[in-house]
Amino acid sequence: MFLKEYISDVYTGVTSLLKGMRKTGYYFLHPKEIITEQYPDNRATLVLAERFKGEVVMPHDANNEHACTGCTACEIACPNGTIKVVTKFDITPEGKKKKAIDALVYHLELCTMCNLCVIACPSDAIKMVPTFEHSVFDRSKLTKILNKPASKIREGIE
Amino acid sequence: MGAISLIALLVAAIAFSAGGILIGKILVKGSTNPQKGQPYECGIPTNTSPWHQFNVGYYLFALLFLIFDVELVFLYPWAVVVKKVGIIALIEIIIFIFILFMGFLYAHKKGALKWS
Amino acid sequence: MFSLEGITTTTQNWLFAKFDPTIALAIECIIVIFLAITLFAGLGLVLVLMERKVAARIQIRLGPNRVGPGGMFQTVADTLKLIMKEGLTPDSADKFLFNLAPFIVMMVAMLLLAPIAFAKNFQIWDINIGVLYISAISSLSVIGILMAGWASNNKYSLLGAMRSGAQIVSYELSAGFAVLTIVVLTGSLQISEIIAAQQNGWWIFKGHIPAVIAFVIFIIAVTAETNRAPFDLAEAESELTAGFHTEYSGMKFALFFLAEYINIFIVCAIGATLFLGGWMPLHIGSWEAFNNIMDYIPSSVWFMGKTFLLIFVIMWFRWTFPRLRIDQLLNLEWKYLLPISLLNLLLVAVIAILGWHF
Amino acid sequence: MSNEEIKEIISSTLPSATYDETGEWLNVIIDSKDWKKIAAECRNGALQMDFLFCLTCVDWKTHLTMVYHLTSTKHRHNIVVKANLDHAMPEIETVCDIWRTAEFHEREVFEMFGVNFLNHPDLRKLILEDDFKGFPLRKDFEDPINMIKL
Amino acid sequence: MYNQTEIIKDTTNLGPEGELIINMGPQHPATHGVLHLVVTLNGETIKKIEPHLGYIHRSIEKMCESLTYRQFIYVTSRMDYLSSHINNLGCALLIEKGMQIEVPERAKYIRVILSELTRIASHELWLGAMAMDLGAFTPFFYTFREREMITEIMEETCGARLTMNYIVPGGLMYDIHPDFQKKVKAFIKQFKEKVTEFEDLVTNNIIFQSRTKGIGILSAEDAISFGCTGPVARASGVSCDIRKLYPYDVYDKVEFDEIIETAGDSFARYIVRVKEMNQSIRIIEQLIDCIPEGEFVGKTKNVLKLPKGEFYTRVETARGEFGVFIVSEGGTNPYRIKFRSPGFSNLSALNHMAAGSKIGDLMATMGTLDLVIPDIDR
Amino acid sequence: MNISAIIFYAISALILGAGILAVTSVKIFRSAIWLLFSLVGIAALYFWMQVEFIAAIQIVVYVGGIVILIIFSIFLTQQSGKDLPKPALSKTLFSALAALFGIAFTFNLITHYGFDNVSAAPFNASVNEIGMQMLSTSSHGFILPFEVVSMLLLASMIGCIVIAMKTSTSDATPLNNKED
Amino acid sequence: MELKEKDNQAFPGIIHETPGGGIVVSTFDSIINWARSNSLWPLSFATSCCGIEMMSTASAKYDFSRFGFEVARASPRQADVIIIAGTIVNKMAPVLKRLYDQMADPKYVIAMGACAISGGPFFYNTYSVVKGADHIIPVDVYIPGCPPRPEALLHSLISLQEKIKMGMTRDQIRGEFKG
Amino acid sequence: MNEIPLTHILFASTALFFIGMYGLFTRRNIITMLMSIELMLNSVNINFVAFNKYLFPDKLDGIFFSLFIITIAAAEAAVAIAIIINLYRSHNSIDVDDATEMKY
Ligand code: SF4
Ligand code: SF4
Ligand code: SF4
Repeated sequence: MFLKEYISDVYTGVTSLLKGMRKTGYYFLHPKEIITEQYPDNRATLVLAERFKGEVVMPHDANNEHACTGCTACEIACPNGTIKVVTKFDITPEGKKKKAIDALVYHLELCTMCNLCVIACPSDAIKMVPTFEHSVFDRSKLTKILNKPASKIREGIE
Repeated sequence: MGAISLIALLVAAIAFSAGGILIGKILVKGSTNPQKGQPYECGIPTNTSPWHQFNVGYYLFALLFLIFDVELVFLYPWAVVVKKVGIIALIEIIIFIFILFMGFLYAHKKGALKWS
Repeated sequence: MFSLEGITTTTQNWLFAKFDPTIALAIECIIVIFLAITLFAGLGLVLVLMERKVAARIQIRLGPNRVGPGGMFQTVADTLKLIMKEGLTPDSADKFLFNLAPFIVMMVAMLLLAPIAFAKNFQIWDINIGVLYISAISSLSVIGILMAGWASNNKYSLLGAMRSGAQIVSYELSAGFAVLTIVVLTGSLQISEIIAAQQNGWWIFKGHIPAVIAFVIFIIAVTAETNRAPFDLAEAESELTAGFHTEYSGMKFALFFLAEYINIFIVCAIGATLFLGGWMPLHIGSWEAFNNIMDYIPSSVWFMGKTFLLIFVIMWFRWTFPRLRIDQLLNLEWKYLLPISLLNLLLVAVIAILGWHF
Repeated sequence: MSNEEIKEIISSTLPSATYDETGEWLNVIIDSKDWKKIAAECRNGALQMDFLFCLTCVDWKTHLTMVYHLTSTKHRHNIVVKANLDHAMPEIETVCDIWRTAEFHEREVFEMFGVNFLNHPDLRKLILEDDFKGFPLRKDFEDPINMIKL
Repeated sequence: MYNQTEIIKDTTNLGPEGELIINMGPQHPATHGVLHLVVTLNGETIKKIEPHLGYIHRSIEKMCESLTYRQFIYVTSRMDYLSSHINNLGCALLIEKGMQIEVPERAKYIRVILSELTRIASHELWLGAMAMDLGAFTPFFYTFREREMITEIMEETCGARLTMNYIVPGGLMYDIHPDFQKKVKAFIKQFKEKVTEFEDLVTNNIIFQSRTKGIGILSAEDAISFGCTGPVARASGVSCDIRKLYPYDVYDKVEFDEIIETAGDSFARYIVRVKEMNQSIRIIEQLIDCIPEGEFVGKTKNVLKLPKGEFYTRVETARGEFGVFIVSEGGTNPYRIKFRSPGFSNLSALNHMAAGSKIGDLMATMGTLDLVIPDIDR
Repeated sequence: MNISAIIFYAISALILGAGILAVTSVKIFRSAIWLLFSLVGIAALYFWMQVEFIAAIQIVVYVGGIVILIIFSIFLTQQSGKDLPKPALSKTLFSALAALFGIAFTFNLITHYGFDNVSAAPFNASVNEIGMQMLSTSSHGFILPFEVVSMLLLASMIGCIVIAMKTSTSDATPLNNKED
Repeated sequence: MELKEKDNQAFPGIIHETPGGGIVVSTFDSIINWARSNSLWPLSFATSCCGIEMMSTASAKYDFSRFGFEVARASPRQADVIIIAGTIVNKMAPVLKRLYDQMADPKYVIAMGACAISGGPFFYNTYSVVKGADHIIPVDVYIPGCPPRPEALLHSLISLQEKIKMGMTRDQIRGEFKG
Repeated sequence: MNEIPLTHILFASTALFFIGMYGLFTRRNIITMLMSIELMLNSVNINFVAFNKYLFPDKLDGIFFSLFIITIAAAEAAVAIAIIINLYRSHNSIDVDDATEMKY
């Protein structure tokens, strides 16, 4: 019967639409469902997963010492040449020449946060930290030297 | 206030739009480059204009619309007086609408209301 | 809470008492111009912000809340920026029509303001063919869109314009029939009389089922006529990148944007006037006390309340439904809305003649 | 079907085909001229190899090798067909009338390796710019401007 | 570097009477990413669609030839970034197969759980994006609410939200986070509550149905002939789930159904994906409580050398069969590497599916194909 | 010379100017737009004459319907960007002369006749009146034409469908080119 | 430039939190800059992975409509800022240039992710990747990361707001300003 | 408004009529000719209304005539355009010079 299915068409269509409107209407009436985190205002309370790979840093302890031996394992491990290890030779008290890093250059703009360098590092001298506010107006600001000026290699790391 | 208000409204519209556009024109000087004037097409250059013959699949609907539009026009005076005239008006309009409904059903049967 | 009742009459009397008619008329014109422009600007700001807030609430977001208290100045900032943005005109476009189109759209929106009763005795021109006038003028708006679409000389624009041409044109019919039902019940086209007829109850209550059906059809039709989702094929984001105003930028684009919202306001105002009694407070038969309490609320508040309710419903549609396809859209009109509203009209006629409505 | 059966079916159509079973699947090494014949046989014959799930090319600096991975959605057996092409002017019959997916894959191989597929409906560049020079996936490809060696 | 003269050549030309040739993409809201379709229109009807690829061709296959076997894994998570974990898994599996590395059970379980989580995340995103193509904006936000939970889990365990590089040959990079299981259970709970929303909002919606039912039909034969895999092929009734046919890791231990629809239209594709999400939940529920203790990475040499020969592995990503084909000369990096990406084959069927329908249908068809362009261009 | 007179001359200027442009413009789309303006001007003239009903009808039917239809048909049949062929100069001259002569002739007729018997009786063309008379079955009623109109519309509708559908079967929208 | 230093001590966006939501009503310019910085409409332009993170920035959790960015325009004529989210390859470069050229002034560019900044993972041994989007169009703000988290994108947007708000002469407003 | 004499309105309508006629003579393109015809019809309408208003204010016949004229014009336009499009589909042109010798 043509008329019957015509009416039933109208009926089913309208009801299905009303169902959808009920859903959205529910959310409109329940502000507690809002899940927005207001980023710049919640900076104080914002906690990131400690594993989040934001950038590579080289931890320095109180008397400005790091654990990097300049073995360039990270440079080799890095898939896209983000790390350049510049080594120098300095004289140990015993008078022996000893290899140490002059600068560990790290191009943040190239890094893909793949963590391979950290894994490769034999002496855990570098690690990933969950920072993300790196926006800059000038690309050259993104090239960093990880070891602090005048920092020395910690004793007892070969 | 009478029909004069329409003119006032027209003036208002023109003043509003023109004012806005002019401020922009005066204060903003845009950079120019050869690309800027070309039509936008998802970033792909185009040298063909849409101004060639273009197949409007739904002109048939426009035809039918015109007919029904005229019918609508005749219904307005009827609607105003139907309460006063009473049952006669009803009969007349039922005839009127019935005849046109025939046409509507015909169109439906011929599939004129289906898409292309 | 102030009420606009009588303001117009007093001012008019005062003016005509003070000056000679021509000057008074001129002054009135200037007042009207001023009011209209402020109304436009105000409505634009409010409606756009409302749209974004409603969308945010439905989409479990916060929405604009950083510019000004609660994001109140967000749209102000947008407007300023749009004014201060460069207005491009493509080289290959038909420059004259391209620049004319926004004006047309604005004029149409503006002209539609004339017969709307914002409050008791607060109406620019109580034209005697009120609703017919409205449906006539609103059928002009499609011209602006077609012009813009063709003059842009851009394929997306042309497609969008064609679509909205077919769409607006068809949905005018069912909108007209829905309006006619009320005309039948009232026996007049004049806005003021239509409102007066709802003194003892709004048509949507008095008119039984047919009035409700007409109301639903009206809402659907005007949603389509104003190119709102789910009928926004004219500027279907995902199909034709921005539809008929793809090539517009800066203030010209802002005018289209504004006109869209003004049209929404106007059609909702019409809907409120025809079906929900305009500024008429909610009166129920013979409950004197209740009616008196209702009368304390100023009429402008009633009008605005009803209008914004309808506007909210239309926004609710937009943020719930997917978009129709052009042929489905035309099907909906010609297969469902048109026959139903035709029969509905006859039904109403019977009711009106037999006087079954209270 | 076991590799043996596959082998004899193929040998019955093409005696010259040689086999190599060191890899995971049966490899059929054929001469590039016979490819069309084998392909039709594999697709429509008893093997029912209706699913060409990988089509690529390898550049051994001396020659190119087309590699077709075929499987059958009916019998669930896979074979790998290989055909060696001349490095100077590689040519092979297209199979995009047998497996329609081959059309795009062959276009890709065409621009990446310069293999010329005979009777291909439209053998144009699919991925690279139209004015791109050279065949990037060949071993001897050099692009001093864009390609920075690590 | 790029002056005006280098603007690429015009791809459109004046068609015959009544035909309009439109470029969709590279920058187009509906072609997620940078697909470029040259669509020949007759009025509103599509006559022909010609995809132009390569706007995100990053020459991954070439650069992998100069990366070591440890390094090249991370690149694959940039191809099909929505199922990056599964891509990594495929490469790792190949290396393990080639070098007979023993992978500890624990690692296998975790890999599978993460893969399924990735699949759900991908389908959630697809659902939102497709609804957006059809003009419904709100579902996008609801799907992302659940997806965010997954990305949080990923972030906590793998250290990245999207392109996690968590798998190393022989196991995992590091052990899972202590409250991994807790979080996953919480996610499953919420997901089961919220998935019904889409019944009301999308699945049963009359507009949505009328826009997807009978649109972009792909028959089973065509699906096979076009090499389609994944949900696209399964919606046409082709059984092609790698997890069933060639089980890897612990997929043979868990029980789940391969969703098969026969209609082959956009709606079937939609249904298949929605049901697949539930199956993934089922798999996770079976595994999450019985992750065995033990090592998370097997014993591997420091420098990996794949023996001479050719290797092929396939895994089931969210889009279908992802194959890795490596030709090794026995060195530390592959001699030739070829990624068989599901999207490439699925796209080749687009013209066949969409020709003759309306522009609006193109959106529905493309949306349900669930294309990821970098996966196609590589 | 008061406001309404000014308005009248402005409106007529709009009508005539737009009309002239409509028949002379070389871009067909533009001439359609000019035609539209001319029609709107005529509607305004009706407004000015206080026959609002006819004015509204004018807009609804002509602007809302016919012009849209004309624009659609332009897109269907024209290269709307292309300029129309210029008519031959001789032809232009001839037509212009003919038109001018006709104008002069009629003007002179009108001015001589003068229409001095203008009756100042109030004129009431409210929709109510129109409706009453349209539906009245009396000798002055228009009920017969009213019903005939419906027949006319029916006929034209069927005519349109028959003519249009005749080719729209062989219409250039093939749904069967799945193979390519 | 000195902005970066300011970044380091004070977080961008906190600085202008004066009552009234950071409206700095000093001169005409600053009003205009306030308006522009607060209604940056992005062009929906995402090429790869970073685009997904851009989507999640739009999603309900980190909802960038709070800043008024949600009006993503599909047409460059109406957009104010391109967020280059993803790799730019040689075939895409002219398209990007075109889109940028077709935008109406003033226009700003954000390079999101390692790829957009410098080619990132695809810097070495690739024949088709543009080594940094700023070879093609001027870039205002760079966000490192692969992909950057949504918060990072928000941070960069706020930095861009800062850049617009502070010291730009009338001429710079008129669109000669290049990042 | 009565100080506008009827003749001025008639002048306007006459001018419009002959403008339409001019268009009808010069244009060779059926659609533009159709436009010209519409103009002429409108000028006639103006006359009807004007006469009715000025000369016989007590009757409404002029109004009704213009009403029916508009109706007929609509029907005529609809059919005409259907024919035009059909014509175009059959012989790829709607130029009268080509259309004249075609037996339709
Ligand atoms: S994280 Fe990866 S890309 Fe970044 S420096 Fe380490 S190894 Fe290189
Ligand atoms: S960081 Fe580690 S790996 Fe890199 S040079 Fe220093 S010690 Fe070696
Ligand atoms: S930066 Fe990383 S995440 Fe972003 S597009 Fe490039 S590879 Fe993808």
